[in-house]
This record gives sequence, structure tokens and C-alpha cells, in this order.
Amino acid sequence: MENILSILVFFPLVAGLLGFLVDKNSIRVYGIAVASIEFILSLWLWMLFDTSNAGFQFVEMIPLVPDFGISYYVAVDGISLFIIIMATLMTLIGIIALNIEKNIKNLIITLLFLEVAMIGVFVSLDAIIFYLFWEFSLVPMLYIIGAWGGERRIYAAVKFFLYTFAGSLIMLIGMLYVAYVYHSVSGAWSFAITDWYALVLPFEVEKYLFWAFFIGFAIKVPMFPFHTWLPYAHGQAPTVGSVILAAVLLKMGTYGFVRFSLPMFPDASVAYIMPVAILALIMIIYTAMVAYAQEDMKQVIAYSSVSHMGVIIIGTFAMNAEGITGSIFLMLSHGIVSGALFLLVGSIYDRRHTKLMSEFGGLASVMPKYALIYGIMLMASVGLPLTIGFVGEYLSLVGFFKVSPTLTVLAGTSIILGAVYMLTLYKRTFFGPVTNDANKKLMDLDGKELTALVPLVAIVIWLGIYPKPVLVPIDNSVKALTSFMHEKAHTPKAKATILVSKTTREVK
Amino acid sequence: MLEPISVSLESLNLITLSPMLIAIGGALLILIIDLFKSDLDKTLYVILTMLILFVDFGATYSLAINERGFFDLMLIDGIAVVSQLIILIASLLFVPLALTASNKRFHEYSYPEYFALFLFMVAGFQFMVATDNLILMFVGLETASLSLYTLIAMHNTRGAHEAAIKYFTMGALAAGFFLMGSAVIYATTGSVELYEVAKILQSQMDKTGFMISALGGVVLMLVAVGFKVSLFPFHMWTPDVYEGSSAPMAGYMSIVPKLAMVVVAMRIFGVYINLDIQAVSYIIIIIAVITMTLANMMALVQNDVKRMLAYSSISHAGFVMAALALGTTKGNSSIFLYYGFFLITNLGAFAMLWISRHKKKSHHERYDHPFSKFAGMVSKSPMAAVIMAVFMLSLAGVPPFSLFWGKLYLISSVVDYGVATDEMKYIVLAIVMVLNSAIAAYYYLKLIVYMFLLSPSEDETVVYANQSRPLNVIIGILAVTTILSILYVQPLMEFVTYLVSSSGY
Amino acid sequence: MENLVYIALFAPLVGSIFAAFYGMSPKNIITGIVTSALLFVSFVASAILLNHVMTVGPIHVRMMDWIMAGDMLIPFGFIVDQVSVTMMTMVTLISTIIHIYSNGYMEHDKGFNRFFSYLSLFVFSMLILVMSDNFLGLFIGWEGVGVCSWLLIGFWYHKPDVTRDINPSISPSWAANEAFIMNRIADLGMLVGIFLIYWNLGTLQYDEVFASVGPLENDLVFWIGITLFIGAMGKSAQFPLHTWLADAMEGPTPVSALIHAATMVTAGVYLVIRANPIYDLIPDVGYLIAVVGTFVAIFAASMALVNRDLKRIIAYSTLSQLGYMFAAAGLGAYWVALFHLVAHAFFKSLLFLGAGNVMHAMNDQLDIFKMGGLKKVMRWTYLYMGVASLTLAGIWPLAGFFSKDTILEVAFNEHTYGIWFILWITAGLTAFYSFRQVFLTFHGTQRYDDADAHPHEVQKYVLIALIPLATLAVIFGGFMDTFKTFTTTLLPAYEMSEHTHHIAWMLIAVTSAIAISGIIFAYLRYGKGLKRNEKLENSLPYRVLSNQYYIPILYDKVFSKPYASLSKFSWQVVDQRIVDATVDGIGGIIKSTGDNTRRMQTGNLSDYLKWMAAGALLLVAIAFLAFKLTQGAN
Amino acid sequence: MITIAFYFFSILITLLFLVTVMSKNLLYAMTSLAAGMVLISGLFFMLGADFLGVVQLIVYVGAVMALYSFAMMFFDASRDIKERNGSSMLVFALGGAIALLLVAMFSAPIIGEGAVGLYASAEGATNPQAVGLVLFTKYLVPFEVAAVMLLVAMIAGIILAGKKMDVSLSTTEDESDITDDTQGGEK
Amino acid sequence: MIGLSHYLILSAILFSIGLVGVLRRRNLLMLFFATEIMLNAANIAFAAISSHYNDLSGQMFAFFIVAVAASEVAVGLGLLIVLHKKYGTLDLDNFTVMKG
Repeated sequence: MENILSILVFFPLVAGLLGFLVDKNSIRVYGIAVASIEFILSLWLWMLFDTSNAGFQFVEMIPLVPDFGISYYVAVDGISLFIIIMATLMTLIGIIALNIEKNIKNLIITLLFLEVAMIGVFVSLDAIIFYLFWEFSLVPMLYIIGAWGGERRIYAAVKFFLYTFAGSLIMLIGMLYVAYVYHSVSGAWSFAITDWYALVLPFEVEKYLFWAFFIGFAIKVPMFPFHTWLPYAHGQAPTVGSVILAAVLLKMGTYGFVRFSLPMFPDASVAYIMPVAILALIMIIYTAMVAYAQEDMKQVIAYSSVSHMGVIIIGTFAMNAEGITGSIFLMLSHGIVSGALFLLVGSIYDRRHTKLMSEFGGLASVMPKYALIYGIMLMASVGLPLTIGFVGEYLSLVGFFKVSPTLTVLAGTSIILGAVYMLTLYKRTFFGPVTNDANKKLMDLDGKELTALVPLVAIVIWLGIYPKPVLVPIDNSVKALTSFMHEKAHTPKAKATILVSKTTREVK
Repeated sequence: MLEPISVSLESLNLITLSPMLIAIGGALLILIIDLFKSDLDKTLYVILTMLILFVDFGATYSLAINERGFFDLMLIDGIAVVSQLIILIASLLFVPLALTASNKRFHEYSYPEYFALFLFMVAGFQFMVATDNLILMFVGLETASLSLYTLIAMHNTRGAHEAAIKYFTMGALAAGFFLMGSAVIYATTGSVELYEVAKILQSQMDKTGFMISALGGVVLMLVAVGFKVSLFPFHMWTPDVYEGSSAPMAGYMSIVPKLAMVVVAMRIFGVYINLDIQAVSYIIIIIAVITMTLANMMALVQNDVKRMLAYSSISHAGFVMAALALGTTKGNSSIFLYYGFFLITNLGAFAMLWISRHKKKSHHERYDHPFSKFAGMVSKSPMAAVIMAVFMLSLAGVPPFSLFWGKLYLISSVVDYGVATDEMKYIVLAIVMVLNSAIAAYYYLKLIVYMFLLSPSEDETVVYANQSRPLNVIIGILAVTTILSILYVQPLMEFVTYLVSSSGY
Repeated sequence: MENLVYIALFAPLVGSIFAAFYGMSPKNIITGIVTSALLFVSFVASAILLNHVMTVGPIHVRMMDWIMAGDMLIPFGFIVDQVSVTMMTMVTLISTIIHIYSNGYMEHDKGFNRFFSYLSLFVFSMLILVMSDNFLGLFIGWEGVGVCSWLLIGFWYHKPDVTRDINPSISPSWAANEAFIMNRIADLGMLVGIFLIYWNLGTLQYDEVFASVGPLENDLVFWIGITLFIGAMGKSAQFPLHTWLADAMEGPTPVSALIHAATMVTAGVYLVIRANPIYDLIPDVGYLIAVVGTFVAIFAASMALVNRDLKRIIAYSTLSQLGYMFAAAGLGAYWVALFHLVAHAFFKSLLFLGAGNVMHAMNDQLDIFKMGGLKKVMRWTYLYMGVASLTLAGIWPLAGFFSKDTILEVAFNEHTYGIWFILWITAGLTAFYSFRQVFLTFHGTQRYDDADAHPHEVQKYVLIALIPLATLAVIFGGFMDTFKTFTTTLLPAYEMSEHTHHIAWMLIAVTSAIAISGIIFAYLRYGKGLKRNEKLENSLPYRVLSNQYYIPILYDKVFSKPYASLSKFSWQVVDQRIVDATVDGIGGIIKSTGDNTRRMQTGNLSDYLKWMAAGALLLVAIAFLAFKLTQGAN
Repeated sequence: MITIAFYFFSILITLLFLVTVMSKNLLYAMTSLAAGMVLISGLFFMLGADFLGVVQLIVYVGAVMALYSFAMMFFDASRDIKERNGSSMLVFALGGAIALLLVAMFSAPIIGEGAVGLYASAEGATNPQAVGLVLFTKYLVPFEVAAVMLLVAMIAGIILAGKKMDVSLSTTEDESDITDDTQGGEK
Repeated sequence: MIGLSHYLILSAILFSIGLVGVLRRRNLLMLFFATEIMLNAANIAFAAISSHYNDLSGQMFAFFIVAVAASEVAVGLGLLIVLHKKYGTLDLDNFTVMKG
């Protein structure tokens, strides 16, 4: 099963193309079947994965354009493995929970193509192939938002596309720059990230490249002040779009930082911890406030995503294994939790066709199951211990504390402000008397919705209590990363900041 | 009396002339056939033209490179071959677009002269790129241009007439500038042959007047080049002419005349750039940046797809010129690569417009292809909408579609140059280029938005009135090559780079 | 024994999950019975463990790994030592009683099953809190009790929001959110403390931390102490994070008794006691804690003086007693603090449960001005509340006497006479407000309308269930010496100096005197019934006190409202009109440039030609520029 | 002598061309254009380019002017031309600026010193002979291309001026178009 | 003595006159006249440089320019005839449908 990664990438593609032949009344089942197979394949990948090996596994390399150093080069390590699994899972959940009748065939096929792009991004070790999937992921998302979205869907979709497109093009220049530097050093062209890792660049160069990549990733994350596309995208996207956008697409940005910025430019990353952290802090605090001011439930969650992504960034730039592991775990947890929250908002929207909090109130007595699951996800979102949200948030903060206690305290306000907006949302929506007659007869969650949500609840609790099977492989790869960065860094400050862990662990 | 001159036939290396002679001969053949029997169907001529072009292609392909012929007048180097090949491929794809649904739909295809003129034009372009003699360049250019004016006018609509007259008049003015530029070069160096020019310029590098003449020549030449390649502010004919002429012709014009002129520019400006006269690079870069930026912005606000594509092709020309200013092998190869990919995509896009062409302007009083015509296409004919979207995404530079690779390589060449010379300016140029790509993405998206995201208009007229099997085949070929470009990037890159580098560009 | 640890810990969780399965179905008595029984099991296990710890020694179990990253390894580990087993026994005992009590109290509530699920979950969290062997484990419990508190305060979530004039707590859901958020503020402090410990000591296990904290730089220990105390302040509702506790009375009364009197709110004290090796190193912080505690003691007592709300009065008294505990802990008398904690738990929950009976009888009427004369109908309750109030007031020989008096002695012993004096005054106030409440409720004439309420005694089994509490409230003082020897095997043994020992009897006398005078004053004032004094009620000090020093309003004005409007500003102005408008503005500029430049495309050939000529000139200009540029470069 | 002739010719040519450019009357314009071209051939003779002078006379004055006159007759251009010459200031400014620049450029010492004519006239050959020698060896290809170009021009002229353009097939509806529209389906 | 630069300057002046004509004229026929002037200006320059260097390339160039000019006239007039036939006017102000 050495080429399981290729199967993972191309199975949905083939399935998507063949999907055109499937009758539109049966396409839902087709979609669920394909997504399930893909999910099982990704679980199988986990089975086959050697958790004690911190390096890249299942490496496949086929030269595509040898003269220009482009090759189909894919592999996974602990860092990407679980994001892939999450991507397949969230796609499956998204398709299960799908509640759209219009053009469903197109939607399902588009989702499958999107899955290709998502998995492609996380398995690619060739910058151009990475970029290819990265850019290509925009297209299905554009279609999903634009075709099945709300009133201002076109504005939102186009904004999403152009914003990320512009950012990633700047990143492309950075990639070409690195490629040329590699070429001038080694005499051969290569876009393989592992080759690039070996490049030790002077700080002067690193700093420009760092910012070039930064822009690409920051827009995707999205970091303040590049975040304004996100509320529109989320606000207008159909549920499944929001779920995948929040769960997976945003993670591409933070994953990019871990995969590219840190190991390639350790010195610049360290040198710019402060500016990046300050942006992240603004994300955390400012967007939490903005979230508090929202009137639309979905917008609250959209802004809360930005806020949480700030914590992920903080963790990533902690430059120690605790922080980076935490940030990657937080990516997973945020993916699952925000995905679930979007699903939940989607189900109420399906019932009432509004997401305004003022329209609701007292839902807890009308829809207890809904309120329960919402409550669990809310608690996970605010980082309650023993839910998935705590582990990552705690590790990210603890990691960054080593870098700057003061900023960590400020970043830590996310646990307060997060509680403020989330609880306010919950109070306004679920508590109080049922004042609106339209809410009195609302149906509680149906079987389909429960099928989608209950596994997520299970994961939220399972990984909150026993994160070890996931945490250890991530941690092993991150430790390898940090020690590599430490080795590579040449400025004294970077050497001092990047911590190398001493302990190694295994999942039994 | 004078001594008779004896010239051996071998020294003439007549083979270098063969591709053009085939085209000219073919044109004459068509004229003769028409002379004998006048009511033959256009399909005959289409296929005949394709065959001739095919033979021409073969002849070009088999040319040995870095050969001179006919008293050193003909120059078959790498870029001559590669540009001719691209021109011929574009022509081969263009001609069958005449095979629209019914026999006598559009004016120009009703006359065999159209095909003859087309072949003459191809020959003209081939002459243009296969020489480094300014005279032959000029004569080739004019032959091609005069044919082209006529071909445009033969579409015989009000727009076509207007387009032809605009193009013609501006072309005449541009020719004047070309001539004055040549005169300056000739005055400076006493030669109209570029290799000779280069030699003399090199020996004059330290002269005070040199810079003036160099820049003067460049400026005047650049007006002419700018006109043909459509650089700001010499681009003004482009949108009008594209709008007025038939869609395939517009698509063709966005590639072939431009490419031919780019080759000429490469030869002329290459002389200066190779002498490391940086000012020339700067002029070209500045004009290229202005071109791509302004054209993009104007494309943004268009209401007609064809006109939008016209502006977009102006912007692409700006891209190409930026790479040209580098004077590196990679830069020059990237230009051909870019045009190769651009050819596939852009011709595809225009072909899609072509099959949607109505004789009556049903959706807009002026435009043939207003955006609103494509509203909700995905529900009317999903396959066509998807194909058009692929072309648009490719134009926007979204991977993995073909133009992405062209863009990648082209920007890479700019970045390389910047890194190699340690000049931040070139990195900034690259950033400007990518930002322009991002702006450009907006208007390409606009069409996608219309096709996929908006609901169809009430108007139930069929959009693809011009559809026919040959057109479908052509579009299919173009779409497949656009989508699967990753599979042939490597050989293409290898081939182009080999040809370009082997002749020292 | 390990199994017993797990039984003690997980029995409530099992009960909670069991009840949760019935959470959405109508009332089912079985949930009440099962959860109560399981809690009893937990209590029994705890008691056996108590015995085991007493006779054999502490037990340390490690269940599994939890978080690991980098060099960090956090296990689920549980320690049953003198301190935790004391807490466990106390918690499980009171919880069991309250579970039984709730069977009666919540009899008619729709959310009966849900209630038991929450309540048992709370006990589980509390047990995690006290049993955990590391700081992060404690934090799990810490947050867990916070959530349960949120759930339980907001148990009657369906009540609408009203203005502060009608109900100072606005609504249960509002109070729940307030409690959660305030606690979160403190939790951040606690997290920072945990971070500090981790990065400086490399571990979060109590034993390792306490073993290695000594050589640490004093500044760091100082900060660790401060931040952990900030955490404690939130959970134990110390000033300025105290407002939530009074509002938390919106929850059902058993909840108030369990969470907001006996257990959760004492978690802060527990933390300080648990972290005593740290605080021993930093007496300054200890002193600060004592000062804060003292301040809160009198501060809360003063608010209780004038309050008319039955439950709020008890809540303030809880706050005040927490202040005592902190004072003791801060002064280094950890075992005294723990002793007061346990004693307080018994009598305060008793008091609350009694109040619950009254509420039940009065149809949820809480205003003591509208009660009176209930003695006749609720004899048992009267008895319970009387005993509890006497204990609270610190009357010999009840439990409160011993614990409170020892605290005062400690304050005296430390030569912190200011603290002693204030606590002494507070003792008087405590006696006064406790009996003000008792008298107004049970004595005097009937002031309620029969149409609204038909006071009656609660179910028998409920009353019986309260007996252990009442007994303990009475006799617990007698176990003081046993308690001391037991806990001081772990905690530092605090010994009074010779001098204090000598004048101890004098201190006792003084303290008892003020307590008794407080009671007498209350009797004189209220014993015969309510005589309202309009002038006094309208005086400024009275209004300040009855409005809780206007602090909630101040918080509202200074924090909530500005935060809300700042948030709105951030969204509508900064985000939409600045950040997003910039993005759209760039797009707009590009577009309008396009619109403007396309105008040069006039369609007129002559203009095009002119542009060409102009372009040639432009090129010349550029050429000149480029020429200059390159010349400059050369 | 040559100086006088040069200035005589130059001034006259300039004036005549100015008339061409400025005159409102088509006839005047054309006549002065023709006259100017004749005089230019004089300059060619002065420069020793006899053959070119003759070609200039024959092609320009003969052929081109004849074409223009035919066209003029066709267009009925006896009246004055009404033109809207709005922004003449701009025009002259542009023209003047370009003139200045070109003059400045040409006044600079731009002549390359190392430059040697590659195709000097053969010893003892007259100009036409020398031209012929170069034209039919080195420049035979352009010569032939020019022939093709003239052929193109001829075909273009025939098509454009002839009847073939009278009815446009690109706008008249043909049958299939109508059926397409009525059927409303894709083919 | 008349040198090369005299001719070149004359050529420049004539070129500019032609340019002014091109820019100024609205009647397409008149405009074509002006383009002829420009081509002729170039011819003078080529002839003069050619004689300066004693090199025939310039004359060749001029010769081809004459040929090009003739062809342009043919095509241009053809276009004008079409326009005149269809629209009855040669004023370029009437051909401004396509713009923007």
C-alpha cells in the first residue's frame, strides 16, 4: 500500500468524474458512499502509519517537469496525517448533513473535487503541486458559495476567491525565489520542500521570503487585517460550504506556516514572532469583540473562527514542541468544533430560514437535543477541559508563554472573550422564554442531522479525554521539526528561541 | 560592363524559404482553383488550407536551425522555428473554425480569396520572424498586415468595417514609426541587418551620441512594436478591432500577429539588451507594467465578453513584454511557452464565443457576446459552461490549467533575473505581475459567475447557434489540451528552451 | 484501595450519565434515587478512604496519560491524602444529603432528571478537583465545576430577563453567564500560574512541584502565588470578582447549598491550602491573601445587614466566611482554614437547605420582609436554621465557634491586629444579620398573604436527611483536635505562641461577647416583628449597602456596556468601515480607474492616433527617465 | 549650387506638404501632395539615387496619384471637406514636440564611425545597375515578397471595391439561423 | 555644404508634418495623404543615409517603402470604397460605434 496517498488524492477525482453519470436522484447516496470510502481509506492510512517515525512516510515521487524541478511528490507525517483524516471526515459529515435539493448533483461532485484539492494540499511535498492544489481548492469553493449561498453569495464568493488568489500569488513569487536560490546553489531545479529545507539562507533573504509566504498563508488563515472575506464567505455559504471552509480550508494557512515558514525560514520566523504575534493577538481579542457584536448566529461563529485561528498562530510561533503540537491539535479541534457549530446553525436555518439571534430565544425547551449538542460544542469551543478544544488551546498558550508571558496573558483573554460571545449567543438563542411563535413548533434534530453530529460529539469528548493517539504522532513530527529548525537556525536569537525537546514517546 | 554575378545554388540554402513558399504556393493554388471553378464549397478550401498549413508545418519542423539562407537574408534560428510552429498551429486551429453549422453563414468564408489571403498572411508572418533584416521584416509585416486588414473587413458587418479602417489607419501610422526607427538604426550603424547592427553598436558603446540614437531607435521602434503587440497607449485599436471582427479572427489576432511582432522585438531590442543598455529594459518594463495594469482595469468594467478578452489579451501582452525586457534565455523561452499555452486557451475561449455567435444581436444592441447572454449557462448546456469556465480559469492562471504553467515559467524568469542580479526592482515587477493576475482573475470570474451562479435570463434563444461537429472537435481538443497541460509541459519546455537557447537568445 | 478511589470518583459520573439518558424525558423518580444511591456509594468509599488514610497513609493512583507534547506530560492521576480525603468525605457527604433533599425539593420540576444529571456531574467535577494530583487535573475539575455551576444556576433558563430593580440577578441565565465569565477571568490567572510552574519547574505534579519550588527565584514564586490566587479569587468569589455569587442564587436552592456554599466556592481556599508549600515561601502574598479575605469578610457582611432576600443574605454570609478562610490560609494557618471550610460546609448547607424549605413553603417568595411567624408551621426548619445560624454566629459549643474563634486567634497570634479587629467586628455583624433573618422569617407576625402561600413543612424524609448535617454543625467542633492531628501530617502545623495561648480565653470571651450582642441586637430590633424605618432605609449608607455598593451597576457601566459598545464599534466601524472598506476600496479604486481609463477609448480613430503620438512622446519621457536612472546607477 | 537646390526643394516640399495637411479642399491637397512627391524625387536625384527617383516618379506620381484621383472621382470630392478640427492645438503641440525630438535626435552626432556600407555600388556601375545588382541578389526575396504584397493588395482591392461586399452574409439571416431560433434547442 | 543631417532634419520635419496631418485630418482620404507624407519622409532619410554611407541598403529600403505605400493605397482605397458605399461618408467621426 505504498501509494495509498495517491489513491487518497485521486479516488475522489475519479469518483467525481464518474459522478456525472449517476442519476441525480441517487447522487446523495453516491456521495456518501464515496466520502465514506475515502474516510475509511484515510483511517487505513492511519493504521498503516508508523507513529514512532517522525519523518515523512508513504513517499511517492514522480517527476513531472524535470527540467523545472516539478514533481508529483507526496508524503505524510504526523503533522499532516490527522488533518487529512479530518478533511475526509468533515467532507463525509458535510455530505451526510446535506440539506439541499437544488442542483444536488453538481454540489456533490463539486464537494468531491474539493476533497481532492484539500487532501492534495496536505500531502504535497512539492511546492508547485502544493500550490496547484491550494489554488484549485478555490474553484469548487467559489462554486459552492456562489451557487448555493445566501443573498450576497456572489459578492462573498468572488471576494473569497480574489482575496486568497492574490495572496497566494505573492506566495508563488516566494516559491519561485526559493527555487531559484536552490537552483543557483545546487545547479538543479527543485520545488521539493524537503530539498528546500536543506537551504540555509542568509537572514536578509529569509526575511523577504518569510513575508512573501506570510501573505499567502495569512490571507487564508485569515489573519487580521486580511480577514474580512471570511465573515462574508461564511455568512453566505451554504452549511456544507461553511463546514468545510472552517474545518479544512482555513487550516491550509496555518498548515502552511508549519510546513513552509518555520522549517524554511527559522531565523526570520523567530525574528518576526512579535509582529506576527501582535497580529494574532489582534485577531484573538478584536475579532472576539466583533463576534460579540454580531446579530447573526453564523457570523458569531465565523468571527470566532478568526479568533481561534489567532490562538493557532500563537501556538505555531511558540517555536517549541508544546506550542506547535498544540497549534496543530487545535487545528483539528477547531475544525471539528466549528464544523459542528456550522452544521448546527445550518439545521436551525433550514427550519426557520433565518440566523438572526433576535428571532430565537428559549430554543432549549423546544429543541433539547439540539441545545445539548450545541452546548457541548460551545463548551468545546470555549476550551473546556476534557473536550477537544482545551488540549490544543492550552498547549498553544503554554508554548507561547515561553516566548512572551505578557502576550500570552493577552492571548489568554480568548478564554474569557470566547466565553463572553459564545455564552451570549447561547443565552440569546436557547435561554429565556419562547417569545417567537414561529419557534414553538420547531422540530428537534432529525436522524440525518444526528448521524452527522453525534460522531463529532463523540470525537470531541474522546479526543478531549484521550488525545494521546493523535497527540503523540503529531508531537513526534513536531519534535523532529523543532530540532531541525534549531539545527538550521543561524542567528543567535533563533537558536535560543527554538527549543528542542528531550523526551520521545510512542503510542503503545 | 559589369561582371555577371555567379551564385551557387547551395549557398542560397533555398530550403530556408520552403515554408513560406509552400504557403504562397498554396495561396496561389486556391486562387487558381477559384479561377477555374467558382462555385466550390468552402469546406474544400478549408481542408485545402489546412493541408497546406500542415505541409508548411512539416517543412518548418524539419528545418535545420541556425541556418542562414539567401545571402544571409533568411535566418532560421531557434526562435524563428518555434514562432513559426506556433503560428502554424494557431492557423491550423483557426481555419477549421470556418466550418460553422450551415454552409453560408458568414460572409468571409464564402470567398476563396479569404483563404488565399490567409495563406499570404501566414507567409508574411513567417517572413517576418525568419529574418534579421529590417527590410524583409518590414515587407513581411506589411504583407501580413494588409492581408489581415482585408480579412477583418471581409466579415462585412458595420463593426468589421470600422475595425478594419481603424486598424488600417493606425497601422499606417505605426509603419511610419517603424520606418523612422529603422532609419535611426540605419543611420547609427550603416546597416539594416541586425547582426551587423549589433557588431557596430558594440564598438560604439562609449560614444556620447550612442545612447541618444539607441534610445531614439528604441522609442520609435517601440511605437511600432507597441502597436502590433498592443501595448499602452498603442493598444487602442485592439478592443475595437476584436469587437468588430469575427471571434475566431479576434482570437487569432490575439496570438499570431503579436507573436510575430514579439519575435521582431526580441531580435531588435535583444541587440540593445544584450549590450546591457539597461535603459532599454527599463523602457520596456515600464510600458509593460502600464499596459498590463491599465488594460486589466479596463477589462474589469467591460460588458462584452469579447471586448473583455481583448483587454485581457492586451494585459497578457504586457506580461510577455516584461519577460522580453530581461533578455535571458529563460525569459525568452518563457515567452514562447506562454504564447503556446495562451494560444490553446485563448483560441478556445474565442472559439466558444464563436459558436455562441448569432447574426442578430439578440441580447444587446451593440455587443455580440454580452455577459448577460451567458447567464445561467450551466443549466442550459453544462458541458459548454464547464469548458468555457476552464478556459477562463486557465486565463486567470489557476492551476493546473495550461496558462498557469506559462505564467509560472514567465514569472519565474522575472524572479530569477531579480535574484541573479540582486535587483529588488525585478522582484517588485514580479509582484506587480502577480497582482495584475489577481485583478485579472476578477473579470474572468465575472463570466464564470454569470454562467454558473446567476439564473438564466428569460430569453430562450439558443446560445450556441453556431455549433457544428468540427467546431466541437476543435474546442474539445483545445479544452483537453488546456486541462491536461501538465502532461506535456516538460517536453514543450524542453523543446522551446532547446530551440531558444541554441540560437543564443 | 485503588478501586475505592475510582469508585469514589466515578460513581457520581455514572449517576450523572444515567440521569442524562432520561434528561429529555418527563420526571422519573428513578433518576433521583439512583444518583443519590451512587453518591452514597461514593460517600462510603470516601469514608473508607478516610479511614485508610488515617490508618495507613495516602494513596496515589495514576489512571492514564492525558496530554503530552514536547516535554510536557500530564496524566490523569489522583491523590488521596489528608487534605483531599477530607474534602472528598465532606463533598460526598453533603452531596448525598443534598441529592436526597433535592428529591423532595425538585419534586414538581419538569427538569427533574436533568437536574440530577447536572448535580451528579458537579460532584464528579468537584471530586476531580480535589483528588487530582497535578495542577492541570485540578484545572479540569476547576472548569468542570464552573460549567456545572453554569448549568445549575441557569437551570430555570426559561425565565425571562427582567430589570435590575425587579430582580438584582436579572435572570437565571444571565446569572449563569455572569458566573461563568467571571470565573473565566480568574481561570486565566490560574492558567498563567500553571504556565509559570511548567516553564520553571518542568512539571505540574504536586509532589514534584512542591519538592522543587524552594530554590526557585523569589520573584517567580511570587508571581506563581499571585496568579494561582487570582484563580482562587474567582472560584471563591473574592472581591472584586464577588458579584456572581449573590446572583448565583438564581439557581435552585439545593444548588446554592451544594455549590455556592459548601463545595465549589471553597475550591479557592482548597487551592491555597493545597499549594501551601508555595505560599509558605512568599509570606507577603500570604498576607495579601489574608487582607483580601478580611476585607471580603466585612464587606460581604455589611451587605448582608440590609438585604431582604433570604438566599442572598446567606450568600453574603458565605462570602464573608470565605473571607475568614482566606484570612486563615493567608496567615499560614492552613489546617484552620480547612477546618473552618469543613465546618462551614456543614452549617451553611444546612442553612441553605432550611432556606430552601422556607422558599418551598412560601411559594418561592424570598423577601424576608414578607414572611414572619413561620415558626408555627415549620418547626423543624426553624430548628435547623436556628442551629445553623447559631453556629454561623459562632456560639459555643457549636462547630462555628471553634473554627471561627481559632481564626481570630490566629490573626491575633500573627500580630495582625487590624485583621483581628475587622474579623472581630465581622463576627458581630454575622451574628446580627443571621438572626435578623431568622427572626424576620420565623418570628413575629404573619406578613405574607395567604392567597399566595400556604406554608407547610416539607416531606419527612427530607427533614430526616438533614439530621446528619445538623448534628455535624453542632458537634463538629469537638473533632477539632483529631482534625488537626490528621491534617497536619500533611499541612504545616500551626501553633499558637505562648502568649496567645495565655490570653486565648480573653479572646474567646470578647468574640463571644460581640456575637451574642449581635444576636441580642437583632432580637431587639426584629424579634417582635418588622418595624420598618423609612428614614433609615432611605439613608445613603443603607442604600449603598442594599445596592451592593453599586458594584454590579458599576461593572455594568464600566465593563459590560462599554465592552458591548466597543464591540459594536469594532464591528460596524473598524471592521466594516475601515478594514473591509479598505479592501473594497482598493477594488473600487481599481474599478473606477478602469471606468475612467476606458473613457480614453472614445471610439474615435482620430483620438486613437493622437494617443499614439502622445504615446511616442510618453515613451521619450520614459526613455529619458530610464536614461537618467541608468546613468545614475553607473 | 547643391545647397541652393537643397533649400529650394526642401522649402517647397515642406510648403506643399503643409498645404496637403492643412487644405480644406481635397483637390488642392492632392495636387500639392503630388507636386511634393515630384520634388522629393528631385532630392533623390541630388543624392545620386537615380533609380529611386524614377521609381518615386512612376509609382507615386503615376500610380498612386492616379489611384487617388479615381477614388476622388468616386467620392465626389469637388466640394470643400467639412472637418471638425477641434483640438488643433493639441495636434500641433504633439506634432511639434515630435518634430523637435526627431530634429534634436538627428542633429546629434549619431552617425556611427565604424559603419561601412555593406553594399556599396559596384565600381563603375551606374546607380540603376548597382541597384539592380543588389536587388536581384541580396534583396530578391523581399522583392518577391513585395510582389506577393502587391498581389494581396490587388486581391484586397478587388474584393473590397467590388460587388462582393455589397450584401453582407454576416448579417442577413439564413435559413438555419431561423430554424435554430424557432426550435430553441441545441444542435 | 549640405550634409546628411540636413536631409535628416528635412525628413524629420516632413515626418512631423505628416504626423500633424494624420492627427488633424478627419476625412479618411485626406488622412491617407498624410500617411503618404510620412512614408516619403522616411524615404528621404533612407536615401540620404544610403548616400552618406555609399551603401545601397538604404535605397533598397526606400524602394520597398514605395512598394508598400502603393499596396497600402490599394487596400486603403478599397476600404474607403466599402465605407463610402455603405455609409456614404469618409469622416472618421462617423465610425465611433465601438468604444469604451
